[in-house]
Amino acid sequence: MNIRNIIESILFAFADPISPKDIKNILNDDITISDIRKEIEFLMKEYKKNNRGIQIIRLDDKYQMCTNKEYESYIKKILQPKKKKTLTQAALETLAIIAYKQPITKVEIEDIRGVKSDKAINTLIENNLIKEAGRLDKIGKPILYKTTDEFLKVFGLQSLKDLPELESFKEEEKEAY
Amino acid sequence: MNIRNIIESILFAFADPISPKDIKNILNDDITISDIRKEIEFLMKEYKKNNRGIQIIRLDDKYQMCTNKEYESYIKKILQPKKKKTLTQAALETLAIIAYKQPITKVEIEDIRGVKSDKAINTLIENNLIKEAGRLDKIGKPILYKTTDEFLKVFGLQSLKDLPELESFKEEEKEAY
Amino acid sequence: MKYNITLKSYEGPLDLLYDLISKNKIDIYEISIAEITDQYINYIKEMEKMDLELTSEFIMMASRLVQMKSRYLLFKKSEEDQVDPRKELIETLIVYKQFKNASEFLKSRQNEGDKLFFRKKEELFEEEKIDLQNLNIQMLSSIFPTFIKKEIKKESSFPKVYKFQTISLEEQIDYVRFKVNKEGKLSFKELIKKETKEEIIVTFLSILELIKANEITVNQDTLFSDILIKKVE
Repeated sequence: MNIRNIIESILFAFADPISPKDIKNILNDDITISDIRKEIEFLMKEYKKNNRGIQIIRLDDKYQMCTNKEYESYIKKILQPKKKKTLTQAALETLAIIAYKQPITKVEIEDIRGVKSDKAINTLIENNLIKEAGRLDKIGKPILYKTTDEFLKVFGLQSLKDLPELESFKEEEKEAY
Repeated sequence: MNIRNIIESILFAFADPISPKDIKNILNDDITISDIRKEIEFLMKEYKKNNRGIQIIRLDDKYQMCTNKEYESYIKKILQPKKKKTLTQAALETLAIIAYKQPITKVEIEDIRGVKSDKAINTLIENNLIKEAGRLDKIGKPILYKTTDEFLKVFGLQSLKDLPELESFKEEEKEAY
Repeated sequence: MKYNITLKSYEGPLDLLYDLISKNKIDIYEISIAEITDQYINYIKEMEKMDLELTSEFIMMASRLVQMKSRYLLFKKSEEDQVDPRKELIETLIVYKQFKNASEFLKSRQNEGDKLFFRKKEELFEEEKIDLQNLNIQMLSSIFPTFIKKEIKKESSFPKVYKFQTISLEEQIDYVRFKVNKEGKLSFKELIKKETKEEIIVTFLSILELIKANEITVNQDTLFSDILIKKVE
């Protein structure tokens, strides 16, 4: 086991920007924050030197693993962007989840949807349908989202209590497994 | 630009199992499918050799990038633990039959188990462990079932060939596991 | 032979038979049809008493066993062209046992995949100028595939600890504007809810902004007395 490799796997799995401080909390080790930073910078350089398909970028004091920008044209081919004039299915799904489960973090939304939802969340914020509702006190201090008054207006609701009951479904879960 | 690095970035971004054939379509290049496979196998070995935080696993004829399982204990701290799936004995029996005898119809499964297996089959489909594999060309056109990539992933298998010989289960060795 | 099995539920008649055989440590090939039939029938009688679900499959197997038992009485091993009446059952049981063992193998590995963590797929889409006109609430409540509904019904899995965001100036301006429009006039104190230092400062700044925008006027009788806010008509 090697700290650098563990950090690499954390960056990969976390997928969002993460600070050396948060990584230290995960490692729970004698390693200092500045050593963690050094390890990440080492990885960054190594990826860059070999022009690897993956790169690590720095955002403020956080780090994130992402694809190498140079290969963007290929990536776009697999993840085909869709153009839409109304809210996409993705944005609507995300909005529905926030409406019913607010306040809720991005990670929770993504766990339900099974895909990264940054873009959908940004669209909803830009259109003033959702907003931040504080932060959760855990690693990464994730932002909580809730719907706005504008949301109520657009959907013709007086309050969140007016949201329709979710169509009931059979509770077969006990037998399901 | 280097094909291997582009493949690495595709594996990273795609995030689902992807076949060398699909990668070829993206690359749109003169490279052959078997060369793509070689490049991926090279990357696999390289990650493994250095015990990196990331690894590439093979699922049948597809590949997917994921974390090194050695670092599970760290990753668990940041990501929500996966919902433990505990399949019932009925579902496990049905799954074992499908795994070894695929493609297979419901009636054939029920002949082996001696009981109705609709519920077990549904559970397995809901959990994406089996799927339809066409229909048998006989009266009633019964559905054939086979296992999915997710099945391989959940049970830590590279391909169906990794399943122990069915013959080996003839022995009275329940304690072996 | 005495048997003593705790009344558990079986997946089916084969599961029960298999269990009876292994409990008695009998070689499948040497099943005593008479014994196993008695035990089987005793067992399903117990099941009936205990109100356990007794499906038609269990009952069918019972009659199959009884039939086999009577045929076995007439069966003579010496006569070569006679097929052992047990043969079919034995073969079925052997196949079943193989898969049952295979299912034990799968069971031992069913959390193998949990050790690996995968990334979630990125979602790429471009939205042009969005028209919010055609949205309605049915679109939201109907959008959930069943699995999402299940998720939503469940309680959120970790306790929520909130750190409340500081009140933003924009929000507070909206709030003051809303109150003034509604009441026509009101006092500063009526705008303060939690009486935190932060709230008071932000509210005061909001008032300054609204004065600047010529939306309200303010009056204060004496120093440190309450401020009266009026809407500019």
